[in-house]
Amino acid sequence: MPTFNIIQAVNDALRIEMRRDRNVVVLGEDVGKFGGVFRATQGLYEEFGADRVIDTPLAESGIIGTAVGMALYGLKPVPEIQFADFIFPAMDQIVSELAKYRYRSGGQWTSSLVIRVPYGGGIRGGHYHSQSPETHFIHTAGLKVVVPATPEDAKGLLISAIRDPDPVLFLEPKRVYRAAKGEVPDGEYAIPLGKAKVTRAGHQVTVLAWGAMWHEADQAAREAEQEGIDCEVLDLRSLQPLDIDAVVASVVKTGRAVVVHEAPRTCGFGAELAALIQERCFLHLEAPVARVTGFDTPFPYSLEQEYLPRAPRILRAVRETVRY
Amino acid sequence: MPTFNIIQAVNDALRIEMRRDRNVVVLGEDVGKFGGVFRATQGLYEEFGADRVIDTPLAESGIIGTAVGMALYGLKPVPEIQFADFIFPAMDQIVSELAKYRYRSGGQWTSSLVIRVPYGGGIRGGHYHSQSPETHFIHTAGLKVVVPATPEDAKGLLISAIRDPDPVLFLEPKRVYRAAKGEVPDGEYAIPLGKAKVTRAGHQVTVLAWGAMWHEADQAAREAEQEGIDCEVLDLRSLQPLDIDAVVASVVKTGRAVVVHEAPRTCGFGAELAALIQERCFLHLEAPVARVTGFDTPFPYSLEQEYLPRAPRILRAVRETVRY
Amino acid sequence: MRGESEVGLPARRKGVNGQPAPAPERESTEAFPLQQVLQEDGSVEGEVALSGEEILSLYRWMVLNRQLDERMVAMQRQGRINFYIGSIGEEAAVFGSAAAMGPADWIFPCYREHGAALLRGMPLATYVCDLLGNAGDAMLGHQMPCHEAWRPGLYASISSPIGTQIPHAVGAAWAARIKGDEMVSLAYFGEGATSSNDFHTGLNFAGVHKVPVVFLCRNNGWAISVPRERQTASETIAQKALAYGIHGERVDGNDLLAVHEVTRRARARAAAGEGPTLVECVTYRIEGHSTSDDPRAYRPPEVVEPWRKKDPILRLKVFLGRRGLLGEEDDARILAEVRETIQRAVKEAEAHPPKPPLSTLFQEVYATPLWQQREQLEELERALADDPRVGEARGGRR
Amino acid sequence: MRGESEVGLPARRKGVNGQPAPAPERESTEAFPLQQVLQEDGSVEGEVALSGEEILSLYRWMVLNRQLDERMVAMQRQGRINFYIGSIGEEAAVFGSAAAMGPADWIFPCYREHGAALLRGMPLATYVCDLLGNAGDAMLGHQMPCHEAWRPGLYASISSPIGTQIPHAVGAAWAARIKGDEMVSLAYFGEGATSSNDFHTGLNFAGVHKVPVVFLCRNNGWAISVPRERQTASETIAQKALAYGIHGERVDGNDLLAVHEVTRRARARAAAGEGPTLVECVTYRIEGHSTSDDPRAYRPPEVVEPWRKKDPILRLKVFLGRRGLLGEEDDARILAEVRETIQRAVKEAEAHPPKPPLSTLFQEVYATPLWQQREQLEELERALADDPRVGEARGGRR
Ligand SMILES: Cc1ncc(C[n+]2csc(CCOP(=O)(O)OP(=O)(O)O)c2C)c(N)n1
Ligand SMILES: Cc1ncc(C[n+]2csc(CCOP(=O)(O)OP(=O)(O)O)c2C)c(N)n1
Ligand SMILES: [Mg+2]
Ligand SMILES: [Mg+2]
Repeated sequence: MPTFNIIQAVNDALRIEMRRDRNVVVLGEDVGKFGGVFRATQGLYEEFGADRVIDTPLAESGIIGTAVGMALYGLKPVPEIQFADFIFPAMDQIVSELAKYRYRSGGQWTSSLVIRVPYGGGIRGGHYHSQSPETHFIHTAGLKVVVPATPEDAKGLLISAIRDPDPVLFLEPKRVYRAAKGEVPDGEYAIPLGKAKVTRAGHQVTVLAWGAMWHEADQAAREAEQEGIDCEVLDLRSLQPLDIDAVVASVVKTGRAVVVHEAPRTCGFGAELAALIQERCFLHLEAPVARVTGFDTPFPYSLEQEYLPRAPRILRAVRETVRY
Repeated sequence: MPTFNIIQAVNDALRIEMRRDRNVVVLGEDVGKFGGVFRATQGLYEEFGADRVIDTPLAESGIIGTAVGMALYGLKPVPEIQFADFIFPAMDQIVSELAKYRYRSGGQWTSSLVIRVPYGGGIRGGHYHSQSPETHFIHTAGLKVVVPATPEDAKGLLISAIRDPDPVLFLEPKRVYRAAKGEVPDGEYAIPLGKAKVTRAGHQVTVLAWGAMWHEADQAAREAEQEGIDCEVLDLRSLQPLDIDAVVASVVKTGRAVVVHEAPRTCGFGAELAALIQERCFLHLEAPVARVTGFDTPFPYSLEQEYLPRAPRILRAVRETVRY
Repeated sequence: MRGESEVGLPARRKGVNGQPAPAPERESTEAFPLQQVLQEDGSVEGEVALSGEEILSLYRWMVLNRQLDERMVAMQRQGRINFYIGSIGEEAAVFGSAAAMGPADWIFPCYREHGAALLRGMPLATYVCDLLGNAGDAMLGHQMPCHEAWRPGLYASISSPIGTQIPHAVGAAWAARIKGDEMVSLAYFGEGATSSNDFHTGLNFAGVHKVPVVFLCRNNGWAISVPRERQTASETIAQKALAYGIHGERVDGNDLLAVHEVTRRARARAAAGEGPTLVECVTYRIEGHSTSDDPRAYRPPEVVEPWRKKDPILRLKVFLGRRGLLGEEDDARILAEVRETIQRAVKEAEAHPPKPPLSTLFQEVYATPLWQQREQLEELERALADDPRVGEARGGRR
Repeated sequence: MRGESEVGLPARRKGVNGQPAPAPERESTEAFPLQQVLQEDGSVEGEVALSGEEILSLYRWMVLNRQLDERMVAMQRQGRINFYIGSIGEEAAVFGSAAAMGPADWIFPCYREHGAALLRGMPLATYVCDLLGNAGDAMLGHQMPCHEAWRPGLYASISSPIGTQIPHAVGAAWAARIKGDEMVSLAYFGEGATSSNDFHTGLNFAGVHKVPVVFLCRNNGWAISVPRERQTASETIAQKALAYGIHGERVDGNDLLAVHEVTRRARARAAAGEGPTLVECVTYRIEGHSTSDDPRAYRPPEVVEPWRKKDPILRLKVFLGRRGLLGEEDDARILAEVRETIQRAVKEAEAHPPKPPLSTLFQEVYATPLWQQREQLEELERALADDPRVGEARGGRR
């Protein structure tokens, strides 16, 4: 098995799916000859040509709007939004059109595609190259939202997303695009959407995380172990559908939960997880569900390390939750 | 004191503020001669002229984008988005520009304005004339979100919003635009943003609601009383800033809470309220915080009465929470 | 600002000491004259491509559409449907263009082109079921009236947000070319939609990639209360094509034959790989925007009068009369037949139960419902079982 | 498709039996010729409005801007700043236009017009502090490098999303007119931005309401890796003005004098109530998009060569030499002086503490922090007190 970083894993998944299915096309800004500003589509233009690897004009609304039309006709577009921060010009096409097309036509028409979106902070990008907008899309019925944390998951989840009948937002953790390396199985394999992964078994407290922050949660759990605190860590991988059974099973066992995400706290997905956990595990809870998150401000530039909910802050919350 | 419905109260507030401050201008689709499709700006064009009551071309992004520029120059624009469902084309201008302008310039520039947005279901409008998008804006740091439930609050809160130094989304409950009538004080008065109103005192369970659903919560509380259940009802009025002290004080007293909103449940503001309550009232809670909300689907047409979290469903949740 | 002196191309060639750019208005009237075939008196200029039968059949469709709109507005007044939006006076723009497309071509409608859905075979009763949102509604009661979709007729789904269908039309035609199919898509929208983000990106993407699509703008003079001149300062809508390096055509939208010919030609160019065309159909919204609108609040009735004389159906009737293709009694028979057809369709539609089943609330959100939807359906069923009011409307709140 | 036969206006007047609309390309080259004053050999065609001193002073600014960009790129390579985006080769488009505006006019920049901020009095050291994001940063370390704002110079705040400043420029100028002030705003953007939603709505709103604004497009041929011809099919950017009923001008963007004259005229028209103008400055991005970009991945170095010869600074230097306004030694002195100025500014900027205080994280989100921000600051201060790693970057994750 080769060792890939996340970019290579994404690139491999795209190539495999494009070879398998002539209907899969890639479009976006700079995704063609250049191979994307993060090089995730590198080599695809050379192999599949300008018809299937399309450089578009500078308009996210046009990228998603035309992709919706392509999907209606039967293609499987995989548009790339260069940075999650630039997805907002396409918000109307995503929320009003992509998410509702099947529903509003009573199932006569479907528009299924996968929007690849590098997201998150930690690359010195300031607030327009660092945001984590998952809440907007999880709150929009009709969409699925997937976030891999490792190369192996990035490949297997992207393949599943491309084969899924529903529209999927595929959020790629650019902070660990190159830093996260790992062995990735050759050829095609699909990791089902909606299945969380218990990456560390424990009995004292459940730590829920995804994407780049899963690496921080894992780090915090290792440090907690030194202090004799035994964490169970879940990488949710898919936020919609959410693996509610895995979450409930773990919290029923530990009686405590800490949720971690980069997005601002207020109305972040951590709020939904806390609400679900207290609804379903109320009598098992020995402490409030704690949220370790980005702050309720735009994403900063100079102090981004202070802003990000990294291991030291997660560890604090773990301690407080266990001692509660 | 005259008896007004919410539309008349909004109209009165706009007229008062436009007379008081020459910098206040209104713009949007059909707001001029026509007075707005809901007639909320009726008569303003005649009194203040085409310079201050502006019919714009059909582009929400342009309405908000130009309003941001007007605000930078020192005007106080009060743009109207015809239906909340049509705010998404302006999402980039709201999230990337309006919300971040002060922050990103280190406070050198500010862009403060009030976006008036008729929202919510119950008028047979289907999913493009019924949505409640508050979550998107509460999650966006830099914005305030206000939702009146009565004519008196509509006038007093809109006046405060117009005088506020920060950008405000002012969500108007169109389901009760005309149905909710009440006495409204003459002349100017301001109701501070961020103060909830205890509309019914009780000790067994706290019901949190706002906008059109506050009327349903109030109705449910009356019915509960018949069954001997004593509800405390809070009209939050302002979702950002949230009157956290009022919420905590009430739940600490009752030990139980039911949150009501029209928006889909997942990542709705009810999730944030549930998360905050269990964080701050954990040892006082005798039952999980219940959520009575719209379903995780687009807003329907034919079955909208079934979709809306009206009194009968709220009453069920109240009973279950009290009996838990 | 619009003076002759300002054109001065020679001066301009001399560089910056020359005069400003020529006023676009002067450009456009020359470059985009209003194209007509059927004169307002019913006479014809230039040859006619359509056969007599074809024209007669389209005439019949236009009459049916007109009768349908009037009947549905009446039903709305009676409270039998909640909302209606018609195309009275714009029938030539709709049928002339839809009829000029090929059977494999896709149609991306706005909300005034139900005529095209019917022309493409949507049963009238099915259309009425959509208006009623009842158990027979192909949209499962998910959308408000006049937001029909009809896949068998390659007629896409209508959404309320203005302009959003434009990039979809581009994407579909682009996909067809990628797959090697000959398909040209037709996108309908009003002149108000030309202000939308999606008009801009749709036409720009189509221009760059020479996508085979026909953009058909019904310039009916109004966007609810906003008149055409406050929608854009360009003298014609057609000239907006220049911004995207595509073809532009301006045609009398109340002239069925001209609309058909211009659309046919645009389609042919698209199919031949010559790229998209923006067709401006100059017509008029004689009625209110919809049954929710009262135009008296913003426009004096007089301004509408001249347009009533330009009625596309009357004009076609005179033409058909002159050609001996339609006598008064034929016309009366057509009228009687279409009324009868509509009558039957309404009856058939109203025979369905008034509401779709509860489960439809959660259908077609995803290919298969997620646990949230399954739980919420059970929750709702329990609530409804305990308290029937869960499903009842209440007074004062509608 | 572009053949003579296709123009045939007479045929078109005959109606639909005529030929398609004239190819826009043929329109535009005639209507929008490239305007020049300073020829590439340094000679001049037509008169020059600016005085010798004014031109010399702008030359000095352009040299400073060029030196600054080169120095900052070097500092980025050294890891002293994280990112930089310069305007090498586009100095004439920036300074020629900014200098043509009045002192009360507002500037709405994209990210390559820092030259305009400096011209408007932003201290060079303050600019460098923004690049460093240190304690001296007027933006409080909130934004990444090259996103400066400078209110004293009526220079608005830069955001990364492309095109968003365009409607702001329209709104500000519109507000000024409402308040009765004479203010014309200048909006800068690249040709890639013409594809954005905000370009469309900004120009359309300005056209309808005749807002006094100058839209200045730096058409530098590239949007990162996407060449001009794949951005839009219109032959010129200037002709997009026709879609909005506004004036359009096309000028050699490497010709300081032509850019200045065309902008001055556009500003005068706007101030006179004649509405907005879209000015296309034809220039070229000879470097990479930014320090994060490597153009070799998508464009062969050769294509850049012809443009190096068109260098706006060289051209101006030859002109000034011919007019006897600048000798080699003067030029050498200017070069030495600006380098010295930059040196001093960098030194002054780097003297500030490398990070702004923790409290800046929560400043200027709202006029006064909400309880969430106050709580979160305390939370962070406690965390940092217990564990210094909370504020430290970690290897491998950057
Ligand atoms: C994005 C959006 N904003 C506002 C509306 C409200 N609205 C519905 S129709 C309409 C006018 C459309 O005018 P036009 O495009 O000319 O079409 P017409 O109704 O004249 O056929 C408006 C503003 C909407 N549906 N979508
Ligand atoms: C909405 C949005 N999408 C994508 C980007 C990424 N991006 C940054 S600059 C750029 C190219 C801009 O090209 P142009 O407008 O021609 O300006 P230039 O850099 O050539 O001066 C792109 C695509 C962005 N900043 N904003
Ligand atoms: Mg119209
Ligand atoms: Mg460029």
